[in-house]
Amino acid sequence: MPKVLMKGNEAIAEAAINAGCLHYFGYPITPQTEISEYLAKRLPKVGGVLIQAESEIAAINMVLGASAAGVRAMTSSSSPGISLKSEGISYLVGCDLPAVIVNVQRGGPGLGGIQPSQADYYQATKAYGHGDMRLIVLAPSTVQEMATLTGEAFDLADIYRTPVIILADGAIGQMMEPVDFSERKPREIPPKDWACTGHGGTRKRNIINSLMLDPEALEKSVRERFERYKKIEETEVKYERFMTDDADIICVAFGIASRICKSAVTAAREKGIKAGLLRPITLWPFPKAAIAEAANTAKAFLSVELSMGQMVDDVKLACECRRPVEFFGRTGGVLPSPAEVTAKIEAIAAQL
Amino acid sequence: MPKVLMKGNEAIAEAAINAGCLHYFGYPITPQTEISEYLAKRLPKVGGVLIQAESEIAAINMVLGASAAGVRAMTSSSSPGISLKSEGISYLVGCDLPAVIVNVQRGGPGLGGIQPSQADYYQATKAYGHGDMRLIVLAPSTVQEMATLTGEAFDLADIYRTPVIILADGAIGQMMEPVDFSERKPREIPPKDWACTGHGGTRKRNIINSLMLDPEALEKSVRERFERYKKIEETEVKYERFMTDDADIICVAFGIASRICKSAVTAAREKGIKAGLLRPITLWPFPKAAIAEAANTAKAFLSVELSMGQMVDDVKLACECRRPVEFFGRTGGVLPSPAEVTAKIEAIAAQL
Amino acid sequence: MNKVTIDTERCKGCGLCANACPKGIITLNGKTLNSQGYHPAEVTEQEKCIACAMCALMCPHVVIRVERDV
Amino acid sequence: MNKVTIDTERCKGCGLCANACPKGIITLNGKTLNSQGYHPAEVTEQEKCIACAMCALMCPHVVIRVERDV
Amino acid sequence: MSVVFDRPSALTDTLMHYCPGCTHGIVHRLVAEAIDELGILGRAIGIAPVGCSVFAYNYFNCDMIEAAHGRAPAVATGVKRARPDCIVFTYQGDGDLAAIGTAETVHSATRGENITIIFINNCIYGMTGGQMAPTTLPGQVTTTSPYGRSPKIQGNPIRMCEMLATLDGVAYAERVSIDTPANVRRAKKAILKAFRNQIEEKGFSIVEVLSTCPTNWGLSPVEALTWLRDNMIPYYPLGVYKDIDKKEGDMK
Amino acid sequence: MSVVFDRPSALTDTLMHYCPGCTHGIVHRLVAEAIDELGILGRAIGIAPVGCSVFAYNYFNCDMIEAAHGRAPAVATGVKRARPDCIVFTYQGDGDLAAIGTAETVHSATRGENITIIFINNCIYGMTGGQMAPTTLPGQVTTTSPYGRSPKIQGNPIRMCEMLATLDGVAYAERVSIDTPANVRRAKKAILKAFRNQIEEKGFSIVEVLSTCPTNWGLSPVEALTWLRDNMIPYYPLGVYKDIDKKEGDMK
Amino acid sequence: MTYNILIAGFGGQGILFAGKALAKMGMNEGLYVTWLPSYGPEMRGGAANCSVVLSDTEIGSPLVPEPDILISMNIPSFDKFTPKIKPGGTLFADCSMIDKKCTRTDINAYYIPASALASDNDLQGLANVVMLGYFLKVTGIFDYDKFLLDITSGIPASRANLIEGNKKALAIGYAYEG
Amino acid sequence: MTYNILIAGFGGQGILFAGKALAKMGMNEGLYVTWLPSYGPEMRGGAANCSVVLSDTEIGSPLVPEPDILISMNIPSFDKFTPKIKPGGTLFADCSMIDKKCTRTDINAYYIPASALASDNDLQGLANVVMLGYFLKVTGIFDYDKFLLDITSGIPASRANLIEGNKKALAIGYAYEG
Ligand SMILES: Cc1ncc(C[n+]2csc(CCOP(=O)(O)OP(=O)(O)O)c2C)c(N)n1
Ligand SMILES: Cc1ncc(C[n+]2csc(CCOP(=O)(O)OP(=O)(O)O)c2C)c(N)n1
Ligand code: SF4
Ligand code: SF4
Ligand code: SF4
Ligand code: SF4
Ligand code: SF4
Ligand code: SF4
Ligand SMILES: [Mg+2]
Ligand SMILES: [Mg+2]
Repeated sequence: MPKVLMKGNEAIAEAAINAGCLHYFGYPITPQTEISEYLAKRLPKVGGVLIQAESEIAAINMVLGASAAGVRAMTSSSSPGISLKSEGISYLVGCDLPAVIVNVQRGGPGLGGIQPSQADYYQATKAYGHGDMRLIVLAPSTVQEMATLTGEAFDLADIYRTPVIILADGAIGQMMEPVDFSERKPREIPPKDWACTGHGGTRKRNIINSLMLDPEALEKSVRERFERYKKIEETEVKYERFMTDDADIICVAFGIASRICKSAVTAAREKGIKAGLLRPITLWPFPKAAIAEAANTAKAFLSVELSMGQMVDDVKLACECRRPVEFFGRTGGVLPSPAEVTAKIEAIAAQL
Repeated sequence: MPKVLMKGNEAIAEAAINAGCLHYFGYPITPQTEISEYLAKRLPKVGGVLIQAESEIAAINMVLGASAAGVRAMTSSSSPGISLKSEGISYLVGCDLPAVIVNVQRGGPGLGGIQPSQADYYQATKAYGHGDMRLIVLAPSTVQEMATLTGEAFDLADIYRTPVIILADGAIGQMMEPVDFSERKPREIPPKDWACTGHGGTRKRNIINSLMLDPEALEKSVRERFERYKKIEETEVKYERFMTDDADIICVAFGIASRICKSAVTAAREKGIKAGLLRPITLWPFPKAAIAEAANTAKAFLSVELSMGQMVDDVKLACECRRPVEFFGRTGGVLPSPAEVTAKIEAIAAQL
Repeated sequence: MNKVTIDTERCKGCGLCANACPKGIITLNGKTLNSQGYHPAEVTEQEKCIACAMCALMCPHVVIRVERDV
Repeated sequence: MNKVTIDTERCKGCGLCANACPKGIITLNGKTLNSQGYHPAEVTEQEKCIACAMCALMCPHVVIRVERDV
Repeated sequence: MSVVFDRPSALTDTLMHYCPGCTHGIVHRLVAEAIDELGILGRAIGIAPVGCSVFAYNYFNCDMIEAAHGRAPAVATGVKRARPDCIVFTYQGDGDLAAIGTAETVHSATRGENITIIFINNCIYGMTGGQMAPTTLPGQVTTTSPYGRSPKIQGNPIRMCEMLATLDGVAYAERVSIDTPANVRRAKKAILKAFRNQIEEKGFSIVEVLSTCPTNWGLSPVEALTWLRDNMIPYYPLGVYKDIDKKEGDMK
Repeated sequence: MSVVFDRPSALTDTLMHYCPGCTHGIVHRLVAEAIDELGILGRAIGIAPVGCSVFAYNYFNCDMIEAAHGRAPAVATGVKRARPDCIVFTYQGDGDLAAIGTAETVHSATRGENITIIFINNCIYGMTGGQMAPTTLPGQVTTTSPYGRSPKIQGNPIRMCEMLATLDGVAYAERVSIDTPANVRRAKKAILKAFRNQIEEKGFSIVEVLSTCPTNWGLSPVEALTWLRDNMIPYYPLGVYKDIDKKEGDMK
Repeated sequence: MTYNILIAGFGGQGILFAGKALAKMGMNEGLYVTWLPSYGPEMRGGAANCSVVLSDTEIGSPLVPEPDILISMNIPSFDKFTPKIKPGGTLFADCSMIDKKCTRTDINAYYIPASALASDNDLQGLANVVMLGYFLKVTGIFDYDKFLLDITSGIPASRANLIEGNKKALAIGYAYEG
Repeated sequence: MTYNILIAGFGGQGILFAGKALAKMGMNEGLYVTWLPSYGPEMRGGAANCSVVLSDTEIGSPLVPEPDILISMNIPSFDKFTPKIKPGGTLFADCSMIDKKCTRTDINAYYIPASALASDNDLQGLANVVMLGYFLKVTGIFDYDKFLLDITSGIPASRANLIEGNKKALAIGYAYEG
């Protein structure tokens, strides 16, 4: 298949169709509206359906309905719109329902701005809703990954019966790069015998529910879910290393920030500083082991984020504070230049 | 003033009135509905107004309106209802508006249960909304504190122009204990010259807004807010120590869990184990320095939570992983018994 | 004879059946308590029953069965 | 003479004024570009103006002032 | 002996948790009877609300989904769009449908989603212990309108059927009551029609059922029926508010 | 010389960001004129929506609050309950008021909040670049209804004035247009009345203004006015849908 | 000194009120007290119980899963909670509602037909107060007169008959010889 | 080899299209490419710009704050971005829109009256393609014929006049002698 030049948002949309997702429910918001605009054109041609919901809340609950009915379903939004989905996301978790939820982040808090941001990291990785819960969080850094990880997201969602977040940002959503859709490698999906499809008198009725008034029963269901999380943490961690083997200073960055860091690391190397980059692709499960291992050789870490510093906590926890973990970030939609990051690397190097 | 026997929820309601809050907007949900029921009776008698909103979302936005208009305003809910307020909370932050938001937590995720829980810790302390933001989070552990901290919450909200969360749980909300309302010590509040009250032609018009399309401007506003956060971290940390001075094992617990821990610590002491309790009263700002200091003498920490383990991360970060930090928790609404906690303390002691 | 069967163990003693019965032949048995803690309904004069099923129509807990003698 | 003043620097050249003018005396000046990049509206024959203010009523950017000779 | 009346098979054997005399149970039975009579149990999917009928998933013998408070119509939309051949219904209270779920209700209606909505109007939040509902009557005392609902302060009750009838997507909207056996029979007819409409792909159908909450009204079950008759029906007139099968004049 | 027409003082000097020919600007001016004429600038508080008029806070010369998308009526409720003497208005688009904000709109209306709502219906989501709005006409092409809105799939447009008129709390609901100078004058009258109602504590008043979006309709500003006249007005008839000052018969 | 008390029965039997009365009295006596009800929709007409802790030192957990003292007013709560009483603890059971006896030998069990005594004396709905009277006599935790004053002080004078009823019920319980 | 290109002007001048054409061509040539538009409501009729990076190695940041090459199509963008061009970089300016010259001496500046050329040749709206033709000649980054094929290949046969227009515009720009 030849490569096509596409916006990141469009790549997500096309990849969803490739993954067999024929049900999309969303509400427009910049900078991700292209996802629904693309699907509005394409889905009717492949027998799918797009409903522009009356709100983000309606959209996530439509996803819950469609997913409960056993089909692959997706919604997408940007920061404020995803906040509105919090309750619904928590319900998806409580009901053990697969779903793919895309957040093309923009600057916050509040109405904020519409330029790229990564300041929803805390929300996505710790608490997109009330109660004990985790979500698989995938962080694409190229348009190609927007596509590949979307396919992967649907598989992970079905395999582990969990919502999966694609945590992108305005830059990756809006930019164009070449994409190859044949890169997708579908995984084996267990049958959805739990789905509400009408029992036809041939099986026990299925109930999708998150209510458990008996605390012991509720606790049990949470613990069972956390067993699944453990398995995910053991088997589904994804990350990329870039010049980390001999690195003294390892940048940790995801998404668009990781690309800026690559340029910065290269520039730092040119200045004779042994810099490297560790790029988490799964933000949850976080590549703890990889960072712990890197801490054996690296002298310091630098978390680079489009925020006031959120992932930096996870880096500290991952390396168990064995190394200094510095932070560099720009927020509100400002994309840092590679030079700024290089400067920060140099400053750290000067202190080693 | 004589003590009165009151439910925690009622104590919050009465304390709000004492603090001059005459505007309440909420939507019923167990286990906190007594707050609105109490206020529905009392507010009309003191010239206040309670609006039962059509939803939690409407309620938080009514709070935003009332606060923008310069009056003290409050809303309350429980876990799923607070998730629905995420967007609104982020807007309050983005608009730099004071507000008091009560979460009487129940088991989650999803509809979950209605018994006591602390599993919204992550949400409250890290991300009750999108974007870079923090909230002051107060964790009462007695009905008396439900009252005292409510008064304090209004003051903090006004002084720092920030929403303040009272993070309680079903047990403290539903239980009765004696309360003394004269304990409140009001602080000095800066004038609300930013409020929208109608300019009367006598001043420049005021604008309450969180939209900043220019990333540099948005970043600047976020950084200014984080300066305020720094001040809060420096000056507003509250915690309680219980037998920590010579303790080998220090439990860290808040709210209802801290009471259980007190019993457990006492029991452990009786068994000759030097146990103690450090109880964060402000969950954000987290008592980092106190824990770091305690880590100088303690041999291990034990985070006890009504969840699968959330605050435990903050304990690790606070002591910079210098000491082992263990976790014990029950979730879904199960209240652990002091004996369970004592057993865990004993197990840790056995390994020291 | 027409037959009305009330599952007294499941009855919640609300009295809607009694209220609806045109023949006035259902009463709540103030003496018995079922295991739920309710005084269940009871047909006092079965023979007067006209099998109109008004009682069953109004029973919220669906514990009444009505049969007609044919 | 009646007087219509158009703040051409603030005009966005939408033509709603021209469309509304019963006297047809407003045109968009295809030659000039204002600093916003628009061709602003212009009153061609001021003397024909009847000060009806239709132009101003329709101007979305509120850049028209109408005065009547009294 | 011929059986004149028995438990419908679309109800499970589970004893319902409703309070003594609560008419939620009657409506459950009517829905189950409609499902039985139309022979759609095998392709029915029900959506339970948050409210006293939250456990509806335990009572209906078909596949069931528990929705978040107020979101049942959105969930139903997702299900119906995914499985157009299934018969999808929601069962919702007045707080659920007419307060927090207003947007979902109005928009599933205006979209003309081909679903069936059973709407239990009992003028109160039953589940949470008797707070004011959007449908609470003027003057009615509830725990959050302890001095009686004052339209000046707490606003006016909302008449959903009247409001929804203005929307093009609505095929059928009728208000019924279950205060007498005769009204129960009429309610049954309405519920049957609301399901049949869906089978015939006519679009959005809603049946509003005036129902009692003896517990939170503080009345005996029988008194509650009388209260419903004397207070609710005058404010919420029974009748057909929209039926695309009928002309304007034919209604009510 | 007497000034026949000049910029109202309730508008700031800021150049509005609206596209050339976008009639949002006309409505802004009418609101400002009403504020001037009623002499309420000093006690007016405006609520800006999220939509193209998001920057309304830059244009009105009174205290202003920026609400979250759809929540302006809730914010207005909070303000009005806190400051009953202030004159509180919201200015909202169709996506804001009739989609995401449906519940807030309906409930502020049924509560009879004593506020004024200016509702701009332009059949599209302008701000985000032309997606389908709840009011998008059948057959209308938008970026999310690229094959034309099909009521079967995307549902039917919603007529807010008709729907809200069924609610007891609504004092006044009128639909106007700004496609001609005559209609602009009528719109002005309606807006004035909606503010005067609030001063006189009559309750909830809403003026729906049919407005253009040349940019996303892909038409010139003048063509857009014609499109509005030819397509919107037939679907959204102008007139008074509710006025508690008038009897049924007197309306429209 | 700490008393962990659990009071349990059907909703409508005044279980929560009885607990509150003890807690309020404790407060007035200068004790630390907590009162925690079971709550939830499942209790509609169903089970109701509350935990009361009275102590002269600060109270940790307000929940009483293993009571020193159990007051049981119906069979389900009797079945559920008697096994949880701490060894050496005390059971109070309404034997007009509960037609069985506790088989444990490591606790003290007291039986009083509280409901029957109440209805026999035209004190419908005051079985809980009858029980409290008996509880006072057996435990001697609080002074009878003070307690009587306390539970009746909240009742407005306009409802004098209620005051009388409570007085009578308390007295009957206190006078009961098991 | 990496080209950091910034193209800037008014909305409606085909700025984004020009950038896409370069990126697509780069992709077909096997290069790494990125294209990033400015986006937001502020661009309605206002400013528009896009960053294009063409490189034979993986591309880090797609944003081009300091371009190697700036293509400027109006005064505001000229004022805003010429100071940002990297020393040694190149400026292309539409001098029918911009009535001034760049004063920097450390860059190469090329001027073409692209808009005038377009409208003079009845190619309304194709000033961007005229500019691209000139850009091709000066930089020689891509082969002219391949590029022509590429930008016209997406156009459906039914709109043959558009193909013709593009062809003509590109040729005019390529032929322009500055
Ligand atoms: C988001 C959210 N808000 C509030 C609640 C609490 N809640 C549960 S049921 C209910 C009201 C139910 O009233 P109604 O819908 O009228 O049903 P009824 O119980 O009267 O049948 C409320 C407010 C909740 N579970 N979730
Ligand atoms: C919660 C949330 N959802 C979505 C958006 C994105 N958004 C901004 S404006 C808008 C639509 C505006 O349309 P409308 O209200 O009709 O106003 P118009 O621009 O047409 O005047 C949307 C969906 C947002 N900012 N916040
Ligand atoms: S069937 Fe009719 S007559 Fe017989 S018991 Fe029931 S209501 Fe009475
Ligand atoms: S109506 Fe049903 S539940 Fe009620 S008393 Fe009669 S049989 Fe029992
Ligand atoms: S005032 Fe009337 S006549 Fe004069 S320019 Fe304006 S529209 Fe034309
Ligand atoms: S209506 Fe106003 S903005 Fe439009 S062209 Fe005329 S003067 Fe300019
Ligand atoms: S609380 Fe009311 S609505 Fe709920 S089950 Fe009881 S009677 Fe029915
Ligand atoms: S996009 Fe449409 S509604 Fe928005 S300013 Fe432009 S023309 Fe007006
Ligand atoms: Mg109800
Ligand atoms: Mg619009």
